[in-house]
Parts: sequence; structure tokens; C-alpha cells
Amino acid sequence: MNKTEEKTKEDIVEVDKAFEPKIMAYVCNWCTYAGADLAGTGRMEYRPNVRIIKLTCTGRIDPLFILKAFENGADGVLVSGCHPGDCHYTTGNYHARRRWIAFKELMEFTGIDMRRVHFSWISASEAIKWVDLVNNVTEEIEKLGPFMEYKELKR
Amino acid sequence: MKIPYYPGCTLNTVAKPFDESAKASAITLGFELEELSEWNCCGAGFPLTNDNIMGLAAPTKVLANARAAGETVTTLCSVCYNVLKRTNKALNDDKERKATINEFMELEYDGSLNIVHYLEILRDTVGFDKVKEAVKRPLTGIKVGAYYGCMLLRPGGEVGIDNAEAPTIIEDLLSALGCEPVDFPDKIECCGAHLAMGKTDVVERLSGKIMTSAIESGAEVIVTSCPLCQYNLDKSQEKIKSSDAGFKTVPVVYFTQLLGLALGQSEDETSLKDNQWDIRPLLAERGV
Amino acid sequence: MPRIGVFVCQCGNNIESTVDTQKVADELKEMPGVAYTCSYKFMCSSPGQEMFKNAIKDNDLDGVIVSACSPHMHEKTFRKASEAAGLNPYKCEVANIREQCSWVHHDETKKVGTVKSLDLTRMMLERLKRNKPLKATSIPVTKKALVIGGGISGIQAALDIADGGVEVVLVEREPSIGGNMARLSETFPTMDCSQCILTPKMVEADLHENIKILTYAEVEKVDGYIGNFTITINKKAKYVDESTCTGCGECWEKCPFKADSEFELGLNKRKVIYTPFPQSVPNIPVIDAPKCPKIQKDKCGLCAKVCGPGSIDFTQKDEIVTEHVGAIIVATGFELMPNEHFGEYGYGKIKDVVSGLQFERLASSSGPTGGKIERPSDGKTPESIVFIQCAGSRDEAKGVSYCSKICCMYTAKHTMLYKHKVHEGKSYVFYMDIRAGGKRYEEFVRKAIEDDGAMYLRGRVSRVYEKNGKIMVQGVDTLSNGQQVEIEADMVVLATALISRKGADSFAQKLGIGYDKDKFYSEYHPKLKPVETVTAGIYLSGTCVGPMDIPESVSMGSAAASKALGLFSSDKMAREPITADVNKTTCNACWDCVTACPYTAIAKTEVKDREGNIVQMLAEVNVGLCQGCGVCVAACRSKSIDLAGYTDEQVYAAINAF
Amino acid sequence: MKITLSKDKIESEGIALIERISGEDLKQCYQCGNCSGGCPVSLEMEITPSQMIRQLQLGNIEGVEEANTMWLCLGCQQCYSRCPKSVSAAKILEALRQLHLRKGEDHAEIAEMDMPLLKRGPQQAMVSAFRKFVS
Ligand SMILES: Cc1cc2nc3c(=O)[nH]c(=O)nc-3n(C[C@H](O)[C@H](O)[C@H](O)COP(=O)(O)OP(=O)(O)OC[C@H]3O[C@@H](n4cnc5c(N)ncnc54)[C@H](O)[C@@H]3O)c2cc1C
Ligand SMILES: Cc1cc2nc3c(=O)[nH]c(=O)nc-3n(C[C@H](O)[C@H](O)[C@H](O)COP(=O)(O)OP(=O)(O)OC[C@H]3O[C@@H](n4cnc5c(N)ncnc54)[C@H](O)[C@@H]3O)c2cc1C
Ligand code: SF4
Ligand code: SF4
Ligand code: SF4
Ligand code: SF4
Ligand code: SF4
Ligand code: SF4
Ligand code: SF4
Ligand code: SF4
Repeated sequence: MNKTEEKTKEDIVEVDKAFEPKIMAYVCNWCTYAGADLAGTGRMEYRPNVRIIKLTCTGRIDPLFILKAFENGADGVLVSGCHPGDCHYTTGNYHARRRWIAFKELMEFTGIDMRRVHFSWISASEAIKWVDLVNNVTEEIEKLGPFMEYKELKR
Repeated sequence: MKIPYYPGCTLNTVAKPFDESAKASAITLGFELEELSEWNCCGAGFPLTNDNIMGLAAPTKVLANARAAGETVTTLCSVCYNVLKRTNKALNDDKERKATINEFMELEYDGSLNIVHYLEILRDTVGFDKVKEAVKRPLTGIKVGAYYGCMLLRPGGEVGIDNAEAPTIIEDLLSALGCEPVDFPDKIECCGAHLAMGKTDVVERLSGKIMTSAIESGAEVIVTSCPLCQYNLDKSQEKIKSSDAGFKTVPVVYFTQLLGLALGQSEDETSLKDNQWDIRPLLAERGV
Repeated sequence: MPRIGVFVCQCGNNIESTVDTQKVADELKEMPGVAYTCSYKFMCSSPGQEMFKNAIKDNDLDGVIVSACSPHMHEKTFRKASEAAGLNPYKCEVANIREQCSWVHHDETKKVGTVKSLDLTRMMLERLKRNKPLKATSIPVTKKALVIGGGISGIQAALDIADGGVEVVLVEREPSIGGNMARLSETFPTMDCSQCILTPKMVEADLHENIKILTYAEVEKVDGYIGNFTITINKKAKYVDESTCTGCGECWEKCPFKADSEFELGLNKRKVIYTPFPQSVPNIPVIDAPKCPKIQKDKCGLCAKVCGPGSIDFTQKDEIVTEHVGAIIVATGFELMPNEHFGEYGYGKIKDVVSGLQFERLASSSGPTGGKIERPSDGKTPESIVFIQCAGSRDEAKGVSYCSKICCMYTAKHTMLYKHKVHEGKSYVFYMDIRAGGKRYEEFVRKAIEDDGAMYLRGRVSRVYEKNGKIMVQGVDTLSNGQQVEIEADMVVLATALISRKGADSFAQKLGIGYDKDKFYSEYHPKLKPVETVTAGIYLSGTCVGPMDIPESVSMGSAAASKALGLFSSDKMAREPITADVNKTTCNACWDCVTACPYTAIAKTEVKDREGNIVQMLAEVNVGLCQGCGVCVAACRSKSIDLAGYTDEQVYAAINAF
Repeated sequence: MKITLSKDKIESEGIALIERISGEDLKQCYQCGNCSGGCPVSLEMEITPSQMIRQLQLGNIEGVEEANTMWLCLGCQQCYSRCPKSVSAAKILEALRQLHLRKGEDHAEIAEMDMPLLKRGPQQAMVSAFRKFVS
């Protein structure tokens, strides 16, 4: 059992009563979803706070999906797909990347702390990267605390 | 038509014949070289350091003064041409550098000057066919090797008066004057340049190789476009001759001297007598 | 109210050990729209699937969720079973509670796993409620292939497809097929004569009942998509009636005018009416119209007089032909960097500085010298030859940055050919590295050095110039103290860079395929899909992809053919129904989707009224081309385009259930 | 002569300084030797331009300091003009000279200059030589 695994196990017990962040993950079918599957096949362990929604490609992800996740109680959002150049659809992830740039401004405008949104490229073989990402993001969101602003706004 | 003209340090002194024959020829061809009212030495070498912009100060000052005089400036000396053209490109390629250097300038320089060599005026503005029409004394049958050296040509992308490996601009001019240009392999090799100061043995070997290459290819005269090339070729012959009795000397003249001659200037006007290796016997022998 | 069934799999103990599957099933049962739930030991087993099918029928289910392993594992299995039970397969979804839940959260109290499984299944439930039944489309496949380019690679592809029983149209722009290989003398690493191995293939292609060869022809336009391409081809006028010409050669024997031979690369002349080389296929001449005085000024006409069958037709015009094909193989090959490129190597000026391909002609027994190595300037046998490798290759400053890959090998071959023909000759090779990574290639190069005495010098040549009738080569040998070396040579051969053909980029645009910075065509994936392109149904073969030798060009031809044959193996091609569709009422013709689509699957179309006036412009998805990435959906700001199977509605439903 | 290689030497301050002054990236040189092949003074040099770059790639500044190479370079740009990687040996040699000149160390051979002859020679030779040899 490696170090991350030990640590998270303690955490799980410990945070039982504490704040449990809710994290939404939008991932592409070809790379990151398969990478996450591989983490399972390898029986790795990671924080259970993530809920994956599988999409065809990161290029399919509408920035509004992210806002919508926050509106529905997410405390953090993960977006991950194939590495640049590896896109199953050749250039879909480039579109995604370009879109994020515009999207960041929108996020800041709506008052969402960009630390709550993580973009990453994880291939079908990078199970460990996936594990680390989920653990790190969970930890960071924990530090940031629950995301209240949008919920209040909604009310 | 008046064209602002930057003579540079050497043409004002030891290379007077270069300067004078060019000016006189210009008049015949319908333009005038108008010397800049204020100028300084360009530095005689493009600064090769990247971290120090002060080397660019002198040439930038030249450019600033020239820009005040017009949109174009012309030079005769290959080195001046090289330094000014590369400086201009360096400033325009790096806006930050330009801004920094301008902080040291009395007169701001914006990078918009057009730097042309006298040869380019003859080729592109006057046209070699017009030059040919103006020839009064065709130098028929004289076999001339055009020696370019390095500064007129290199680096190709930055200076580039012509194809850096196979230039023909001087040969094309020579043909217009009635000469028989001789191509020789070493015409784009360096003469030894500033090693004239101290390492004369190296200069002799380099210049000697160039001249041998020209002579073996049939050249009876060599023309240059740079006072330093001229000096190195001339001076080396003295030494080579003293150690190698079989060496036949060859007159080395500025291309403008032949131009002036062909356009009808006298041998005095073109200062032919000032050349170290006299070309006049050859002219007489050929009856031109 | 929908009637949805939820099947929670225990996967033996794989899921059950950390997820209380019964609890998941029970809680889901309470959700609106859920008509049936269960927990089961092994859903994928035969009894599991029987149970699954029966449950669908018995409970009249209109949608099912299997909460089990990853959909990458068994989605297909369960969708097939759904279909067998009369349910649309796209009304079956899999929630991943194994790889992404039970296997990564090792909490034996089952608390963590159960909560997460519940969430994942619930999100899937809301999504499923919005799933539309989709029908896997199938498109008919035209069983005919187009091969563009008749070099060795294209010929191989055409032969393999034709042998597979499918018709092929082979389009070649020159008067004969054969490509660059026809120019080669002998070929590394086995040194067999190029014509001897190529000619039989050319003839076989010519005689094959399934192959139609169109020479002197070019592809003008490509419409359609995989399985259904329409090709417009321009057949240039040959001024010779192909149906009657016997190839007797009377015409070119008698033609009084000559021009530089393209095939001989300027080393020889040909007649104005000509075949490029004696073994040309088809063996039918063409008239070089701009050079023929009859066509230009109505003078001469000799060829028509001598032609027995009366095949010469000076009035012939270019002809447009249309072909319908299901697959396209692009095999347009390479050319060499043009001669003018090498100023410091005296090329163009010094006659005896030749390119590698010109040297092939000089060494070829059917070449201008009959296979004797003679210098072009004066026909003298060279006593020494300097070979300069990497001429233009690996030269970011003035040439191309890549390695041309084959020139190390053909230079070694050239030194051998030279030595075998001129025993007294001495060859020198300037190289930077020797790249001989192929079967028996390194041994081949060593043979050139050790058996045939080629002097290899590591360094680049700085310049080549003429002096007293000799060619002076000035370079360096970096292995002997970086010393300048000079060689007096009689001839210089440049191993010039292989480059993409002029116009390769615009041709790629015509085809809708990608190309790289050097204008070589891009594979779909450089390792795993080396013959596919981003456009389904268009395959690549040979040196149009990058430098390669004959073995590779041939392998690629066969690989491309096998892809095409795979496509042709059934009459119809099933397509995933995951494709985009435009809402005609809201599309405002901004074309954002058109530029975003990586497959150029979206076209700008005109909507016309009855009079034929254009009333509206619309984006329209070609489902034949659409690969279902969904990039367009996110690009459309007016939300006028959606992706079946991954609609906005479905995704938002899942998010809302989060 | 044995050269002991180490990361410290290869990536030393001195090497970084040479790269900074010259603006050249030594790694870009792939040792084709073209510069040495074309350099008109390479026959006079104790180590040729491409070898000089190789020594610097190995971090061996001392090895090139001793050589006459930098003092012979004419700045004729033949090396740079033909370098397939657009590396300027001329600039690297200038950087090596600067290492001396910026420390105030003039190139000794200035003393050998023939001053009276200079009066008759072209100024540009003097200006150029002073810039190359004198701090
Ligand atoms: C000097 C030299 C020596 C070589 N020696 C060897 C050797 O010894 N051994 C070895 O294995 N390899 C050798 N090769 C490599 C070999 O030549 C190539 O691998 C091979 O010829 C590539 O074949 P190809 O079919 O890909 O391309 P090509 O031979 O270039 O064929 C492409 C064909 O497509 C046609 N075409 C192009 N564009 C169009 C268009 N738009 N429409 C219709 N037709 C078009 C062209 O006219 C041509 O006929 C050598 C290469 C060179 C340059
Ligand atoms: C260290 C290293 C690094 C590499 N890195 C790269 C790289 O970065 N990029 C790249 O493109 N390539 C790389 N390669 C090359 C790449 O690994 C090979 O090209 C590729 O794996 C070859 O696949 P193969 O199917 O031909 O052979 P193999 O992978 O060897 O597969 C052959 C299979 O056949 C089975 N088998 C053997 N005999 C029998 C039998 N009699 N009956 C039944 N089964 C049998 C074997 O068990 C094996 O599974 C690398 C190779 C090495 C050694
Ligand atoms: S369906 Fe998947 S989870 Fe269930 S038994 Fe089969 S493999 Fe295991
Ligand atoms: S003479 Fe007539 S039949 Fe013979 S090759 Fe020529 S065109 Fe064909
Ligand atoms: S008509 Fe043209 S092709 Fe025929 S013989 Fe005369 S020149 Fe040759
Ligand atoms: S194959 Fe050899 S000769 Fe050709 S570019 Fe590569 S290294 Fe140079
Ligand atoms: S889903 Fe992808 S391939 Fe299909 S039309 Fe949209 S962008 Fe193009
Ligand atoms: S992006 Fe949307 S609105 Fe624009 S053209 Fe495409 S479908 Fe129509
Ligand atoms: S020419 Fe350029 S790449 Fe070649 S050795 Fe010289 S500096 Fe290095
Ligand atoms: S600039 Fe210096 S190193 Fe370069 S070729 Fe000229 S003399 Fe040689």
C-alpha cells in the first residue's frame, strides 16, 4: 500500500463527521474514464467524493455544465480528458482548451473561486495520476470549505 | 535626384578615390550623393554580443541622423552597409531593444530607414542597361574578377545584397561597362579583415589564396567594394612578391573607379595613379 | 410514467464486499419511474442475462440500468440482451459501481461504497429517463475503391484490393504508372534491379480485370463520405485514342521534335509524342501539347501520317469522368528538393553535381548512358565521386528539419554501384550520422565501407566549387580533430531531401485530410492507425506520409488495402447513432460549429422556397462524416445543435440528480 | 587529455554566461562541422569552431581559453551563414573574447600592431581590431 492510500484511509474515518466535499467530474470516454477504470482494476484507493459524468470528449463540455454542478451543490469540479495531441477526435480537446480561457472570465464574473475548478489531462494509462488528482482536489476543496455562494444566490 | 549618403570613416580619408569616383559617376547617371551633414563612425563591425546593447549605439546614431535627412541612405563601404543594415534589422526585430537604445539617443530613431548600397542603386534605381547606355569608354576585353568578401553578402537573411553563395551583382555591372567578368571560386571568402593589425601573415595567406584563385581563373584586375579588402589585397601582394618571385601582381581597384573610367572620367579623376598596383599599363595595352 | 428497471450486480464479492447492493436496489425502488429493481450475483453470466431479459418482458420495462462494472466492459453485452428482449438498446445504460466505486473505496463497513453507488445509479436514472430510442444507422457501401497515385505503393494497394475481388480505379497524373521506383537502378538492401521487380507488378495491374487505370489524369473533386464518395476526375487529352493505339512506337520514332525528358530528370531528351520510359504502362504515348507544332501552329502532323491504326487525334479534349467509390487510398508519393536549393553546393551551375535520383538514372541500364557511369558534362568516367548526405535534410536553417530516412541507404548503394561499374574509382561519403535501422541495413552499409572501399567522412560539406575542371569539395572530418578536408572530385552526388509533392497541401484540402508542417499527410494516429486519416474512408499509403523505402511503401499499400477490404466486407456499414443534429428553427447560421468540427462534417446549406430563392442558410450535419465528438454542441451559442445519446437534456438531468 | 564530465561543469555559471553574452544555445549545435569546413581561418586555428563549441558543450571552458581560435575569428559570418542549425560560432567566439575584455584583459598581440603602417591603412581596420582585442 503506498503512502497516498494510507493517508486517505485515515482521512475517510476521520472526516466521517466533518465536511464531505461534493465533487463533480466531467471526463471524456476515451482517456480519463478509462484511466479511472484502470485505477479500479489496479485496486488503488482514493477519496470517494467524486461523481463522474462520462462524455464523448472534453470538447463536448459546455462551460455551463460546470456552473450547473455548482448550482446543484458541488463544492468543486474536475474536468479531464485526453492529453493535447491524443484526442480521440483529433482536435476536440484543443477546442475545449480554447473554451476554458473564455470560461475563466465568466467564472470569475459569477464569483466562483477558480481554485474550485480543476482541469487536467489524464490518459487511459495514468491511473495513478487520476488517484492523485482526486485526492489532491478533495483535500484542497476541504480546505476551501463548502461552496455556499451559489446556493445562497439560488435562494 | 539627391540621395543621402553616409561615407563612413575610411572613405573620408584613405579611400578617397572610392568616394570621389562614385560621386562623379552618380552625377553622370543622374543622381547625386549628398553627404549627411552630421555623422559618426558606425563601429566597423556589427556587435556580436547579445547582452550588451551599447555596441549598437554608434550605428543607431548614424541611422537617426540619416533618417532626419531622408527615408533612404546609401553607403559605399561594404562594412558600413553591413553594420547599418544589421543594426536596423536588430532594432526592428526587437522593439524592446529599440526602446532601450533610444533612451541613449539625442535624436530618436524609429527604425524606418531604408539602407541601400550604391550597387543596389545602380541595379534597381538606375538599371544596368541605363548604365550601359551611359558608357562612353567601354572597357572591352578587360578580364575582371569581382571580389565580394564577406560583408556585402552575409548573413544572407540580414544583409543580402544578392544571393549570398553565388552573387552576380558586381559582374552584371562589369558586363554593362564592357568588361569581361571572371567568376572565381574564392570571391566570397574573407580577406583577413582586421587581422591586418598584427596578424599580417594570416592576412597574406587568405588574401593570397583569393588572388591566386582570381588570377588562375583568368582575372587581370580585381575590383572590391571595401577599403579594408582593398588594403589587404594590395598589401599582401608586396609581401608575397618578396617571398615568391613567380607571383605576378594584379591591380586591385574599387568598382567605382572602373565605373568612372567607363563613364568618361579621366584617369586622374578616378585616381588610378593612387592604386598600389597600376592598372594603367593594362588599359593602355588593350587600348581602352 | 416511465417503467425503469434497475439491476444491481454483486459481481460475486467484487462489488458486494464494499457495496450493499440490496440496499441500493431497495432505495432505487422508491424513486419515481422505477418499476423494478433487484440485486444479483453475476449479471453477465448466462443465467444473469436470462433473468435480465425476462425481467424486461415480465415487467414491461421501457428502460434499464445495470449498476455493475464499467460500461467499457459489458455495455455491449447488456444492450444486446435488451434488444433481444425487445427494448431499444440505447434505453439501456450501465452505472459503473465496480471500477469507479467498489474497487477503489475499500471501506468494509460498505458505507462509502453504498452511498456512492446510490448516487451514481440515481444520476444515471435521471439521464436514462431522457434517453431517446436510437437506431444504429447503416449506410450502404459502394464496393469500389479509388487509388490516387500509381507509384509502387499505390500499385500494391490496387492489386491487393483487386485480388480481394473489389473493383479499383487507379488514377495517375503521369502518362505511365510506376512512380519514382521506375527511375531506380538497383535497390537496397538486396540489390535487385528495380525494373525487374516493378515491371511485373505494373503489368499485373494493367491486366487485372478488377483494375481500371486512368493515366494522365487528376482528381479534381471529392464529394460524399465513407462508403459513398463521388469523384470527379480530369483526364487530360493525350491526343491518342487509347482504344486503338497498339503501342507500336512508329509515332515517336518519327516525331522530329524533342524536349527534356521529365523521367530522365533533364539528363536526356524525349520526343514530343512519347511514353516516359520503355516499360510504360499503359504503353500508349501522349503528345506534349505545348511543344507540338501541329497542335500549336498546325504544322508537322507526321505522327498521324505514320500511325497505322490512325490513333492520333489532334482534336482530343480534356475529359471529365465521374466515379462512385466507397474508399479512397492516397498514394501520391514524394519528390526531391529542387536543384536550385543548394547554392553552396554549386547545384545548377556545376553540371557534374547531380541529385541521387539523377545518379540512379546514370547507373540504370535503361538510363541515358546505358548504365555506364559517365559525368553529364563531358561523358568522362569519373575517377572519384563525392557523395554528400543530408543535403537539405536535417537543416532547419535552409532546408527541412527532418531526416529523409532513405538517403543513408541509397548513398551506400550508390557507392557500391559505382565500385561495381568503375573498379578503379574512389568514392567519398560525407555523413553526419548513418541511419541504417532496417533488416540487414547496417550490414549493407558496412559492406559498402569494408568490401567496396567507400571512404566515409563524418562531417558536413561547406562548399563545392569548380577549379581547373575539377570539382573541389571543401568540408570537414569531425573525427580527425575537426580538420578541414578538401577533395578533388570528378562528380558530386547530393543525397537530397525527400519532400512532399508540390501542391500536396491544396490536394489535402480537396480530400479533407490533414497534413503536417512539412506538408506530409497526417495519419489518424502515428502508431496505432498509421494508414487511416481523420476522414473515415480515406486511407494513406507510401511516401505521401513521409520518407520511406520500398518495403515500407509496399507494406503500407497492403495495410491500406486491408482497411478498404474490411470496409467492403459487408454491403452496409453500421454507424453508431451518436451523431449531431441541427435544430433548423433556431440555427442562426453563425458557422461556429462548422469551424469547430474536427471532421468537416457540418456543411453550410441553403434552404430554398418553391421559386428557388434562398430563404435561409443553415448548418447541416452529414451523418456519414460525423464521428459524434460533440464539439459542435458546446460551440453553438444558440444551443441549436445537439448530440444524440449525449443531449444537453440528458447531461443536465444527470447533473441535477447530483 | 582526459576530460572529467559532471553536471556542474556542463551547466556551470561560466557556460551560462557565454550563452547569455552570445545569445546562442550551445545544445543546438549538432556537430556537423560545417562551420569548421567553411571557416577561412580554421587552418590557422588550434581548435576549429565546431570543436570549440563541442568543448563548451562538455563544459570545458579552460580548453578553449588557451586556444588562439577566438583571436583569429574574422567575424566573416561564413560559419553562421551555412550552419544548418543557425548557430553562430562567431557570436560564441565574441562571447569568449568578452570574458577577457570585460575583465580588462587586453589581447596581448595589440602590441605587435604596426602603428606607423596604420596611419596609411584604413581606419576601419583599426576600429574593428580595437573592438575585438582591447577592453
Ligand atoms: C535516389 C533514390 C534512391 C532510392 N533507392 C531505393 C532503394 O534502393 N530501395 C528502396 O527500398 N527504396 C529506394 N528509394 C525509395 C523509393 O523510391 C520510394 O520508397 C518509393 O518510390 C515510394 O513509392 P510511392 O508509391 O510512395 O511514391 P512515388 O513513387 O512518388 O509514386 C507516387 C505516384 O503518384 C503520382 N501522383 C502524385 N500526385 C498525384 C495526383 N495528385 N494525382 C494522381 N497521381 C499523382 C505520381 O506521379 C507517382 O507516379 C529511393 C529513393 C530515391 C530518391
Ligand atoms: C525497451 C523497448 C522500448 C520500446 N519503446 C517503444 C516506443 O516508445 N515506441 C514504439 O513505437 N515502439 C517501442 N518499442 C517497440 C515495440 O515494443 C514493438 O515494436 C512491439 O511491441 C512489437 O509488437 P509485436 O506484436 O510485433 O511483438 P510482441 O510484443 O513481442 O508480441 C508477440 C506476442 O506473441 C506471443 N508469442 C510468441 N510466440 C508465440 C507462440 N509460439 N504461440 C503463441 N504466442 C506466441 C508472445 O507471448 C507475445 O505476446 C520498444 C521496444 C523495447 C524493447
Ligand atoms: S456484469 Fe460486471 S460486475 Fe456483474 S458479474 Fe459481470 S463482470 Fe461482474
Ligand atoms: S503509331 Fe499509332 S498505334 Fe503506334 S504507338 Fe503511335 S499512336 Fe499508337
Ligand atoms: S505532330 Fe507533334 S507529336 Fe506529331 S510528330 Fe509532329 S511534333 Fe511530333
Ligand atoms: S537518411 Fe541519412 S543522409 Fe538521409 S537525411 Fe537521414 S541521416 Fe541524412
Ligand atoms: S459531433 Fe463532432 S463530428 Fe459530429 S458534427 Fe459535431 S463536431 Fe462534427
Ligand atoms: S453553431 Fe449553432 S447557430 Fe451556429 S451555425 Fe452551427 S448550429 Fe447554427
Ligand atoms: S555548422 Fe552549426 S551545427 Fe554544424 S558544427 Fe558548426 S555550429 Fe554546430
Ligand atoms: S566568423 Fe569567425 S569562425 Fe566564423 S567563419 Fe568567419 S572567421 Fe571563421
